[in-house]
Amino acid sequence: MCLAIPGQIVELESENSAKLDVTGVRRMVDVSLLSQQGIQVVPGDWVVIHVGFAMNKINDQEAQNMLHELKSLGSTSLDDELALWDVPSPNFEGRKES
Amino acid sequence: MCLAIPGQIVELESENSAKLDVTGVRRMVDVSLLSQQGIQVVPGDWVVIHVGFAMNKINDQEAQNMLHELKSLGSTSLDDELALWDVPSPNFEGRKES
Amino acid sequence: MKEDRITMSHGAGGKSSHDLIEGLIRPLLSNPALDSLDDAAVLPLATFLPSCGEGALAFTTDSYTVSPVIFPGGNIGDLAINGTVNDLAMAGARPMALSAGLILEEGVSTALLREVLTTMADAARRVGIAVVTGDTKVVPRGKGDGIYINTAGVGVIERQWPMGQGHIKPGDKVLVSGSIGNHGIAVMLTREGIEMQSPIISDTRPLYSLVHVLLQAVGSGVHALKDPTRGGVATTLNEMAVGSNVAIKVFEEALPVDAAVRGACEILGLDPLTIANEGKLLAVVSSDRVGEALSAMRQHPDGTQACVIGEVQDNPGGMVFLETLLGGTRVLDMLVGDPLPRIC
Amino acid sequence: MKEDRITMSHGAGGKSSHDLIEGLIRPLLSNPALDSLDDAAVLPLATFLPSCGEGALAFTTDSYTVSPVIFPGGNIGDLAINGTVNDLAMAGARPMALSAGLILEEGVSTALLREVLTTMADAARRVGIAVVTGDTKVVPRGKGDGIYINTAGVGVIERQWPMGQGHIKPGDKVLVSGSIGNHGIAVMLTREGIEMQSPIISDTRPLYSLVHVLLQAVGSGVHALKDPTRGGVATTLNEMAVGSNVAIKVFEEALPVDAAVRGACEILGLDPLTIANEGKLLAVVSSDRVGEALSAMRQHPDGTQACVIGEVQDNPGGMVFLETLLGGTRVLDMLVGDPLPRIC
Amino acid sequence: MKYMDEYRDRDLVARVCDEIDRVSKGQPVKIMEVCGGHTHVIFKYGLEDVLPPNIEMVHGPGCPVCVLPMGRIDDAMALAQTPGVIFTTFADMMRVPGSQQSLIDIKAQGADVRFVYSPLDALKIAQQNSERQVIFFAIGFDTTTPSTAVTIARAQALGVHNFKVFTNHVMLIPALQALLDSPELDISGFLAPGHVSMVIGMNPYRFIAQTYEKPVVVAGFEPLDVLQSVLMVVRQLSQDIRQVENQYSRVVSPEGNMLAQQMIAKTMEPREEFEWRGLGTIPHSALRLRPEYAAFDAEAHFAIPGRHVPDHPACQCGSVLRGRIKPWECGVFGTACTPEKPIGTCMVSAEGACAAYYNYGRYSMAREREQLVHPLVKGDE
Amino acid sequence: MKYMDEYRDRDLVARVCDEIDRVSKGQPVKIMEVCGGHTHVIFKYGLEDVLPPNIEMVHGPGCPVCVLPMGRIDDAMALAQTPGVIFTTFADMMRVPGSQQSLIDIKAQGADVRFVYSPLDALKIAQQNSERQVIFFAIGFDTTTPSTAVTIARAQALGVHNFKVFTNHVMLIPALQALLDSPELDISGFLAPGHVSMVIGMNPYRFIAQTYEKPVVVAGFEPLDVLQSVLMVVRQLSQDIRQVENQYSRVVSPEGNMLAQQMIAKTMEPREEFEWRGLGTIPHSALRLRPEYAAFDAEAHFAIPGRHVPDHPACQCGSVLRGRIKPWECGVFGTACTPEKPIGTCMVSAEGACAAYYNYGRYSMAREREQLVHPLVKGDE
Ligand code: SF4
Ligand code: SF4
Ligand SMILES: [Mg+2]
Ligand SMILES: [Mg+2]
Ligand SMILES: [Mg+2]
Ligand SMILES: [Mg+2]
Ligand SMILES: [Mg+2]
Ligand SMILES: [Mg+2]
Ligand SMILES: [Mg+2]
Ligand SMILES: [Mg+2]
Ligand SMILES: [Mg+2]
Ligand SMILES: [Mg+2]
Repeated sequence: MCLAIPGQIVELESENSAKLDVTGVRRMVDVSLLSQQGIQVVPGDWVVIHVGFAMNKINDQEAQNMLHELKSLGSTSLDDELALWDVPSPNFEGRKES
Repeated sequence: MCLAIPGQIVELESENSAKLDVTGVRRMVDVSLLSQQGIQVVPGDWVVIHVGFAMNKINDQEAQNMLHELKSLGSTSLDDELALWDVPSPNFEGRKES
Repeated sequence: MKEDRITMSHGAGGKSSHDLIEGLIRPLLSNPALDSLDDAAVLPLATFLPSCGEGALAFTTDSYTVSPVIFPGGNIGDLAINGTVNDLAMAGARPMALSAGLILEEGVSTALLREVLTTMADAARRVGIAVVTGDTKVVPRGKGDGIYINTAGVGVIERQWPMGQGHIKPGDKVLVSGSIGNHGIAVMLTREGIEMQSPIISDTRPLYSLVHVLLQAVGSGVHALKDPTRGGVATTLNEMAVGSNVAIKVFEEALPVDAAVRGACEILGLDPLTIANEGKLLAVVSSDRVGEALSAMRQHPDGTQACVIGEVQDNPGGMVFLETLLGGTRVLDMLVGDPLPRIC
Repeated sequence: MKEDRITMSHGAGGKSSHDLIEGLIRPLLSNPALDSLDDAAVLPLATFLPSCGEGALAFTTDSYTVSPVIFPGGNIGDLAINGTVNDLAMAGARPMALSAGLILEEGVSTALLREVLTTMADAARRVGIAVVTGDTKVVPRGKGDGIYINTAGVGVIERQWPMGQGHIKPGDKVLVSGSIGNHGIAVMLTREGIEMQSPIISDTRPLYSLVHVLLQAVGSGVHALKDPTRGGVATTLNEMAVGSNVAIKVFEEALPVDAAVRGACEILGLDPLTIANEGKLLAVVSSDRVGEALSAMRQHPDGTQACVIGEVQDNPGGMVFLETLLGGTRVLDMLVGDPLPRIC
Repeated sequence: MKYMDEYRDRDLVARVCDEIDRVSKGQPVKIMEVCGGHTHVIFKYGLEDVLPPNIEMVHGPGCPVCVLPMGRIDDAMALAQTPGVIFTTFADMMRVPGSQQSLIDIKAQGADVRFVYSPLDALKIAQQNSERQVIFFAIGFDTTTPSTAVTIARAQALGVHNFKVFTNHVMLIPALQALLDSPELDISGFLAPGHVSMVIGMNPYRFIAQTYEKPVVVAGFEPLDVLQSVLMVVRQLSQDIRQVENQYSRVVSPEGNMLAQQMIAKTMEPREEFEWRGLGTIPHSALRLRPEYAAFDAEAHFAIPGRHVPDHPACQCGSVLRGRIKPWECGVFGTACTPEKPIGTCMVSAEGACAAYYNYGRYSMAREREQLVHPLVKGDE
Repeated sequence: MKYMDEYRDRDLVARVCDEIDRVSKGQPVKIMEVCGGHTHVIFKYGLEDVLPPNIEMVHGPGCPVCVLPMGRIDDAMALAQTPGVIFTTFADMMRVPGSQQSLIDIKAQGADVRFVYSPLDALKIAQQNSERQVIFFAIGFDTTTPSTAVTIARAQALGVHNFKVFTNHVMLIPALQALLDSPELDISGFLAPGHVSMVIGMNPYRFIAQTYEKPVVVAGFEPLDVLQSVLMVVRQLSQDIRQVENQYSRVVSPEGNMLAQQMIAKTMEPREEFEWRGLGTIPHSALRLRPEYAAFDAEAHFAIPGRHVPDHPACQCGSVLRGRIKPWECGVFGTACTPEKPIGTCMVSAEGACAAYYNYGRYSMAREREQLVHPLVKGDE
């Protein structure tokens, strides 16, 4: 359920509305579910879009961490693996806790 | 102005409404402008139709009189002609004067 | 083409259609075959394959958008077969194969489509022709009208003399194969806002067989054939008069019009000469061959009422006129606008 | 054909279109040329005129109902020329002449019509083909959508080997001439309720010249050509698999899809394999001639991205399957319904 | 067809024409057929070719389509373009140009304009579309007015409150009066319209014979009706008699259709004045709905622009309508003024004098004025 | 494409699968991907072919299109057929059959049904058609609900009073609870839907690990996301750990989108119960508009039939959804029940387990059960 895909903000039209780009395809999206809780959205940001709404920003650090885990597979000992399981609880940068 | 043509009543649907025939083409027409002043419309009657309304019955006697005049042209003396001018004032049969 | 927008008149086959074609379409797409504006294009077979030698391919198309789809005497299915077969026949071509492009409106019933296709198949069978290629599109509701059909047709021309609306000569006689106005009036009487009952049925029918007997009988005595569809006999004769720069004189007295069609035209203020036919042809025949032409046509079931309705004169070029019932004369123009009922 | 009414799905080129054609249209109008369901009917010229000897006429039709009439990269005018030229080309035929049937909606602007006809004329000129016969109908507002165009085309086939969706053999390779999905996505992104901007333009173009170089290079090594229009590559391959009772295996990795088309498909939940193309062809080529075929196509401006996307196997007959990017395998079915955006 | 074919007999036509010739003795006579229906018949059958050359028919203003001023057409289009409205009209009005465009143009642009054969059909559309306002564009002379009157009364009886009428009915007699009062009138006698007369009867014409001393013959619409009526006018002239005669007695009674007159009087009342295209403003010459029927009056329910559009300065319709010039003597005839783009009223409908010459008369006209054949035939088509 | 292509790497896929194989040691493991989006990815990429054979994916009820009961679809169609209404919907719903027909059928019959990409597009249509009622067919799990909530709040702020919402939003957690409570459940662990989780966060899943003692991994939607999540479940099993892990941490935070949660709470409240197709009635599992937003509530403004349509007796969706049988083991699979004419919920949308097998899986299934190839391939097409 819930087709949602990553896209990059290219332009802010208003506090609630921004132009999003997905490999050259552009559409206005509503960013109020981020901006209205103080999460700044600026051009260059990557967000996840569902039915025309930006639902969350994408945390690139987390993305790299998980990919790194995948890439380390088969090249680490079981102990290393066990350490990897202990995923740090996500702490999104720039997110206002409210 | 005022395209109006002769047609024959073939069927009465109600006091105000009748089926009219013009050489096989049939349509419902409103006969209230006759029936509501006591001029009976019955199947077989010829009427003049304009925009879906029967406007008057056709007086066949008058029709024959005028045609007869035409046919007598050139075959009558001037005196005959003068007599012919004196057209009797129309007295439609079956028409209720009101 | 002065108008900013297309109106119904531009599709009615008369003067506005002519303006649209001459003022916009033909100049943009111009080429000799199209420019002749005959019922079918004539393409020498040798241009396809040198080995073919003499003989030509006839190629034509028409779209059918009749509303209602089913009308007294036929439906859009046989209309689409017969109409295109007839345009081939008017070129003197033997019909060989048809294409069919269906444009269906979302929501049209499968039963209606089946009925139309069945009629189409029957009509094709009657002519001995097959629909060899097809296409189906569906358009959203409100972007179509049930069923539209385009057919294109190819046929082969073996005759060796020129024929067409550019080949009419002064002295020729104009023949019609039967009564006029039946198709257009049959359809119009079913329309919303008119709603008349009548015994009138469409004359839709294939004319190749009639053309065949005519050509057998008279050969090069036939100078032009044309089916007086949209715009009626008046428009078709005007196209011929312009195409050959001759005058055509029509005798009102000679026009075959069924009583009910006349009656409907009187009620609606229409002229049968501007009403569409789908199973009649106009033949322009050399005056010395008229007798043979008439007797050949009258022996054919689709030409029993064939008669002479006019003659070709040399002056004034490009005009059609009518000798009225009473001996007066008037211009007989193309249809102007769409034939709509009048009250005055 | 189970449904009582026609829906948009029946025109989308996928399974429902197939059901409509196989369940209703083809059986009623059945004849050998139509039954082959190839892009164009093939009619031996000798049946027209015995003197023609070998060689055949190709005959095809398509109606164009694209909305909007003008879309990124083209309009209905060049689409109508190119599409029919391409169906002739897919039969290996040299296009000779086109017909055009316009169905105009009352109120459409003359300027739009002029633009479309100008594009149409340019497209015809580019292919060196003429619109030799035409027809124009006007339908009331709300019974059309601006401009619909039907074109039919005739062409001549000189090749001497059988070719078509019934002539594919196990071991053959499937080639595509370039990136897929561009036309359908370019049009879809303009639709109300989607409204996305993108650099994607329709790939509408004539393919005869590309076919010509391919046939020159490989001749009878070409077993089938088909343009993956409505229903996309997936549907077209399924038609081929059924037509020859073979299996076709497609390599997802090999599929050329432009980045923006991929992006749009991800946003809308669509599969580029079911999206329409108007300037691409699928060629099924004998495996020993693939190298020559590819190099010939790649030297042509309309085939620079040509590549092998699949291969023909003998089992299971009538099926297409896909080896996924990750090495998994799945069935690749025809388009079901109309390609509509998904949210889940 | 009964009551039609009898009146299209070629022999009888010849006989009447001979008689007209004999009675008129070659004296020039100008007879105005007031009614466009007569004009139509004269051209359709080529009657000018069979009439003796001394008889000249002058084509009057009797076409309700032609006389409606452009401003009213513009008003109709404003109504038709009101969102949600279904605008119903006789098909005759569809192509008549307003100052910018016609109903057929705005229909093409999306207005819901539908033609009807009868006002009752418009009422039916209103019953079938109860959530929408359905306006009927009521036009016509006294012949047509009763049908609108009956339809309004029926709408009231049935409670069809979404039905509205945009009333443009005009009356023949005030228009004739205005014409007769114009100083340049050059007419010997009149054919009165048979179908108007079947409603209003014959009495309303008496003032023409009595005050203006012109013969009047109420005429039917078949060729022989028209020719016999011409003969009757000519006879009056030759006998120096001035009276109202009834050639169309098979249909017209002296008193007319009294119920029809009552229905008009019940639902409508005269406007103070009304503009006629080509004739100017004429007092008490048109009708509006009575206040009791305001519920059905489009003019009471919708904002109507009511803009006045003056006649074109080049227009010579007034002179054509008064018999002063022939249509082709107007400077713009057949060039700037054609049925497809009329400048003046006489070119608007097929019944207008100029349109009739343009559509039907070019050949006979060409015989009169040979040099005009080619420009006209080729025209600007 | 960033954040997509990285997760479609064939080498990495092979490595994860090897690791799953190594860690799971050939033990049979049944993992339910709750979400139809995961089901779609599994079939689209053929992941069952690359996973070790001991790993069986069970396809859960997480498709809002599939779980909506027929009665609600019938209700939607009744709304869409209300004269004057514009009915807007995600295109996904267009072909979903009600008891008699689908939205696409009634659209073909004349209902004004339009698809939108976003609820904001429906609101725009309402603004552009102020004289008509515009209804938005709101469906979806927790991911989609906030967009409806924001749109309603915006409609109120802008005063778009012709905008109405037919609310069918459902909540994942109560459905999972109901599934976990069913006695025949045969599942070793769960992949939780990443996009629902980006709204609700991770805490709501803790009861599954704690009370039902099943591993839960919040999973993304690329192939490597799914496989990595499977690995994480398998590792928990092999280590005998039960916890809620977050594979999709690039998008999902533990607390979710708090504003989204607030917007839902502000505009909607739980229904006492709601029927789920295939799962039966589940208490507090769906949302309706709060009375404060009644002005925008289609259920408050239109008469809604509310007829209950029972699941088909032959339907075995419950067993499929609980992992008891494979789709093709249902007696009607591929014969009476096809995506074109589904009998049960799992065949309704492309995300349903049975539909996925039917559309994508026939070849791999054929390999498992050779004798079925032909009837299925030829089917009843
Ligand atoms: S030509 Fe035109 S402007 Fe001149 S009198 Fe006739 S209608 Fe009037
Ligand atoms: S085949 Fe149909 S009825 Fe059977 S479990 Fe699947 S969806 Fe349900
Ligand atoms: Mg023709
Ligand atoms: Mg044709
Ligand atoms: Mg034709
Ligand atoms: Mg096609
Ligand atoms: Mg329709
Ligand atoms: Mg093709
Ligand atoms: Mg084709
Ligand atoms: Mg094609
Ligand atoms: Mg044509
Ligand atoms: Mg439109």
